[in-house]
Amino acid sequence: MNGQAWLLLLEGAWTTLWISGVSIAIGVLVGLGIALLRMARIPFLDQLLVTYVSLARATPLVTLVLFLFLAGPTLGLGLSRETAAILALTLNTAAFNAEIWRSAFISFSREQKEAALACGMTNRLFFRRIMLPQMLTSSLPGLVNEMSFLIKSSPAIAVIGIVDLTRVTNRISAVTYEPLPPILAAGLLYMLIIGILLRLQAIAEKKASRLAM
Amino acid sequence: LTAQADLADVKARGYLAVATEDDYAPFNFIVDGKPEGFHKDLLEDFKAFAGKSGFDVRQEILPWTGLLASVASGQYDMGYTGALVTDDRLRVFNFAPPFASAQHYYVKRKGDDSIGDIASLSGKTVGLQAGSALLARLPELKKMLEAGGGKLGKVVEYPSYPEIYADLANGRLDYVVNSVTSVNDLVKAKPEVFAKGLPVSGNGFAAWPVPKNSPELLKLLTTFMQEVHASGRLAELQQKWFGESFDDLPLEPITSVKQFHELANIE
Amino acid sequence: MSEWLILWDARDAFLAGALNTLLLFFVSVSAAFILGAALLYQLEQGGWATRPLRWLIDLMRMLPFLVLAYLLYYGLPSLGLKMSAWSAGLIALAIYHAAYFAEILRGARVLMPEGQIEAAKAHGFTPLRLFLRIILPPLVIKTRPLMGNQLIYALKDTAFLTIITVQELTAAANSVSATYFIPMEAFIVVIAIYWAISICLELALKWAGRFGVKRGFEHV
Amino acid sequence: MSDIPAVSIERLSKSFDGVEVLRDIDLVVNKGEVVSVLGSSGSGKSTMLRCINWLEQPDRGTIRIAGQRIGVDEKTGRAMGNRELAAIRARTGMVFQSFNLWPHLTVLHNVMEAPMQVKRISRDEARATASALLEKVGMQHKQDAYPHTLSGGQKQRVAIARALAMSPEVILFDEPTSALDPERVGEVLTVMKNLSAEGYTMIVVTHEMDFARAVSDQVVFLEKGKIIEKSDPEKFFTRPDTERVRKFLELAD
Amino acid sequence: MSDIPAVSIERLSKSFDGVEVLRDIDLVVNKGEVVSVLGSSGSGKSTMLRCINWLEQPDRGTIRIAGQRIGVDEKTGRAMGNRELAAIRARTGMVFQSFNLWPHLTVLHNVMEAPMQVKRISRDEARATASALLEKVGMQHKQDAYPHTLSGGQKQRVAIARALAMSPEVILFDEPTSALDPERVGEVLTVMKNLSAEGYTMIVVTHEMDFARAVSDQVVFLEKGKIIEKSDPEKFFTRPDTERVRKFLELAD
Ligand SMILES: Nc1ncnc2c1ncn2[C@@H]1O[C@H](COP(=O)(O)OP(=O)(O)OP(=O)(O)O)[C@@H](O)[C@H]1O
Ligand SMILES: Nc1ncnc2c1ncn2[C@@H]1O[C@H](COP(=O)(O)OP(=O)(O)OP(=O)(O)O)[C@@H](O)[C@H]1O
Ligand SMILES: [Mg+2]
Ligand SMILES: [Mg+2]
Repeated sequence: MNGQAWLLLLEGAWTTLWISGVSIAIGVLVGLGIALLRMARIPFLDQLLVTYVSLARATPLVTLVLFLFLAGPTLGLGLSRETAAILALTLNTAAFNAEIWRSAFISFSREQKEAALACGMTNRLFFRRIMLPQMLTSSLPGLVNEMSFLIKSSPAIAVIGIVDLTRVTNRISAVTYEPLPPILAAGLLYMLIIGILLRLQAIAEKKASRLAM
Repeated sequence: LTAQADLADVKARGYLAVATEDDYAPFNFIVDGKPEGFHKDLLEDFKAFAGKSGFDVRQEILPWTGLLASVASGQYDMGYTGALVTDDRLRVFNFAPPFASAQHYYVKRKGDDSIGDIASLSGKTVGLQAGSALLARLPELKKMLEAGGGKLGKVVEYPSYPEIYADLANGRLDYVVNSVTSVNDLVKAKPEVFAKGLPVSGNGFAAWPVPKNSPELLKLLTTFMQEVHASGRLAELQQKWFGESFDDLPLEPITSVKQFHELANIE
Repeated sequence: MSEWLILWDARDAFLAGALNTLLLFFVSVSAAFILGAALLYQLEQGGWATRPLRWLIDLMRMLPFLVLAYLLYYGLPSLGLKMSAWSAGLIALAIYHAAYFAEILRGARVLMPEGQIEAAKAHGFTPLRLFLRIILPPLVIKTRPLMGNQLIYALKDTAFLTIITVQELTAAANSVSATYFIPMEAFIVVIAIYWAISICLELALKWAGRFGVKRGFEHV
Repeated sequence: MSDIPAVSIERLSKSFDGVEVLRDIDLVVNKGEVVSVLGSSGSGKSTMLRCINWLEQPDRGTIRIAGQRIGVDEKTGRAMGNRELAAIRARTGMVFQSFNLWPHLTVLHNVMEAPMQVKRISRDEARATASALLEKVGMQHKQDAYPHTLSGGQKQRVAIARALAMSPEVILFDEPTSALDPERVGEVLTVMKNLSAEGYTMIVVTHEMDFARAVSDQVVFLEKGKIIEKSDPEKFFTRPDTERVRKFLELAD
Repeated sequence: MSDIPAVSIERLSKSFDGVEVLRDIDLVVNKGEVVSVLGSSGSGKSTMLRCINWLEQPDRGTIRIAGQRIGVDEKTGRAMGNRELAAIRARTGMVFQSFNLWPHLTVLHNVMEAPMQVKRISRDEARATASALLEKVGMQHKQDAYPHTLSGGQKQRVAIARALAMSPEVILFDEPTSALDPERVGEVLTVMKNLSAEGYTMIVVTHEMDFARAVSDQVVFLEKGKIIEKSDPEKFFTRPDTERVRKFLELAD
């Protein structure tokens, strides 16, 4: 592999990075929203969300991307590739994140909640001031796991023509008939991207351990 | 699926959207970030040709996995890539006049002397792409082998060819079947590892898939192909990219299974 | 309509693929869970092994599964170690998901009230018994939803093994859909089967949730 | 105004898994009164306190805080909304038997949090009040410590300061001196005496007979979820009506 | 054999974040003795108990259980392995200030778990012992309940039963009656008196002066991590050496 190949790999890495980054950011928040809605147990909506989470988790990403991209025009919304990709990744990751957040909700210390309510805090205030700060750190391993999965499964978006990191390696190996070197190089770049996340998690955890939570 | 546009719509829109691949040497692939290959060269001619009809050609690059589905669903007007003609694809697509033969050949490790003539393939492990045109026509090889008293060995299906070649080199496979153009390209790229074998099927064709409901577009493509054939440009490009020119290709579009079988001598 | 008929004719391929998927899934997930718990146990003991193990876990979390499978299957032969597609696939799935299981359990372990563990230590529990009887059960109960996520990932990751020629469900669908060019229908069937399996998993986990509720681990 | 009782409980019942833990509790606590709740372990004392501010939902009965019904909207008869509940709860404080400090906040912030967030008083003011309260319970030196580093008695004192910081009209104490040494017990009881002198209403679950005797206006004895004796301390400690209480008091000495 | 003390502590010191919590503690507890540890909240009582079975690692000092050094391998001078630690700890029992029951096990299984897992006695035998002990502390009716449904006093009683189930040579009690009503306190103290009569060695952190006086062989007073008084109960409660203890005892009444 020459310098030009590395340059292309880096370009692919950037595509992977920004598309996953946007999806992660939206997905984490939407997941939180879904978890909150599910905690409210609104009759019909709850069933709907359960079905969504279940289906979105079970659907392979490739299928989802392709479906959104191809069915988009039929449904009257012409999605650009990037939008379709981000939408698919977000739909997928939000379902997983919803479960992670929900897990934090249901296992949150009942004693602490009671202490907050007894002080006259509303549920919202309790959530914002007592629960969320602790959930952020306690859910971190789960959330970062999910982020790593999202980044790693992002190659699926290549199916609609986005040139992400994995696509670049396919292009290279299609000419050289040597799949291993570009795959290893791409693996290295993936590890670099996810490594940054793991590093951030470690830092946050160190900070939280001061609070012994 | 309404986004399909026949020629009239294309002209109204001002451009034709074609889908190409990026990892299918020698038809179309990417070198240093830029498209290369047979189709890249032919696209120049096609663009000029289309300009005369008053529209532009826009090329989008997708992986093979999503390509046929995207064309079928109308995201693109046609596939501008080396799709092999098969019975099942003919149910959804018409094919423009072919630009290359896709007769199937086997490839073996260089220096593997246990393989030579077709009979020697008997009982050996073969690798091919799952669901490919190659797989669809494997029965022809089976018949050849059985005619000589041999039998088809274990068939291993892979999602794509790079892995198949890797396993051939690793020794997990004894031989691989692919279309002649691909085999030529492979052997050119890695002459010290692989060696080209013999044909293992009747004639086959690589051509552009066009949705069934775009007859006008198909007509236009037929005219174009006949033009480049007549001018010798096609033969020149075939020589350049495939290492040989295919002079006896049909000049008519392939639109039915029956027609295809006649052309390819399949009974 | 004829598409569905084609699929019906190919039901044997789908069935065989689904069985392969299930087998791969159960064997690899069981192995991964045991391995993951063992990893956590080693981490719990501290000592020199902690660093390399944390490193291994992080490595697995960073490495795309495909690359791991690829290395085991196509890479190792160049070092003279040739594995069958099945063993390479199983090993890859097991160690990859073991790292994730370990991380999930570790995340919950950090939050576990130290008092419970101290109580066990004060009663003279040896490390292994302490781990198996006092630490692991509440962790498993607590991480139920995350385990659910992970199981579904493991289920879907079995599909990646098509690339190393394991004939599981997705491979069957790929083959059928590409042969007969009916991608939509074939994939609807595949999604339905994956979904059915994951609904079974979800129901099982939901059922297991009563352990948590009964013991006051879960509220609402 | 002052003839409305601070807390009134009528026919309160509660069961867990089919076991009745509280049965037909009736209790009226007037403004400024101190009520001591005695009873053996598991008799339902904590559960009663928790019902009063609706942390536990009773099966039957009504509870009013300063005349306002808690938990059930009196007009509609339906369950109360979260905000209304919070508004009533803000007027009552509670010291939990297991303290329930918030682990992610320092001692000081544990005490400041509710006044700032619920009463919306300024940070400086909240800090000043919190500091003063921590001083009162002898915890100022630990104000920047996190709860997990505190000893049992230290946690308990912070919990007391936290409840007082809201200066609620009614304070519910669940064994507020259980983890304290006799010296500290004396100090905390002094704080509580002062509060009662200032007119705060208090319901105190306690095992400190001396405190109950010295400070209470009423003493209530719970046995298996029923109030079996309810009288002024003088009578309770010298001439109890029931054999059960007599025995209890005997053993307490 | 009997001249080896059950517990001996020499020059034990421990600090948290640079603050010395224990300073040069010396204490010898003979077999069958009961030692009461008094002291104000935060004086280091719990920390001392936790050091004795090495749940907290002291900065300096040596601790021996029945002559065997805990925490440090005497031959090599290096930190002890987990298994050896476990073996010594199995000979000591501990009742924690915050109970620390195992939430995933029922009351009965909380009590059965350690004998079964550590001493490897049979399930039936463990069950029989556990039942008997739960009966003793009045908790048999809750044997199938999970800890989170118990009242404070109930948890404490289970914790006591759990520690006794191992019939350890040395039992460390950290305020074992803090959550109990006077009646129960009496019962538990009776149980402990019986244990001491049976020859068990006990170190008891307590705020119950009466118990300390009635049962102890030695009373120890901790102040800011130092033992400032150590004497027999008779002397401690009537003629303490230090002004500090005199004041403490005064306030306790
Ligand atoms: N969530 C619950 N589920 C089931 N039973 C419960 C629950 N909470 C309390 N109980 C039971 O209700 C009874 C009363 O409990 P409560 O905590 O009110 O006792 P208490 O009088 O405060 O005792 P203590 O003095 O020991 O704190 C106990 O028997 C307890 O086991
Ligand atoms: N993990 C820790 N980190 C920092 N400081 C600690 C830690 N544990 C205890 N301390 C401090 O050490 C001191 C002694 O604590 P300890 O728990 O031994 O007190 P105690 O005598 O048992 O008090 P109490 O009677 O209130 O239980 C306290 O000031 C406490 O804040
Ligand atoms: Mg209570
Ligand atoms: Mg203590």
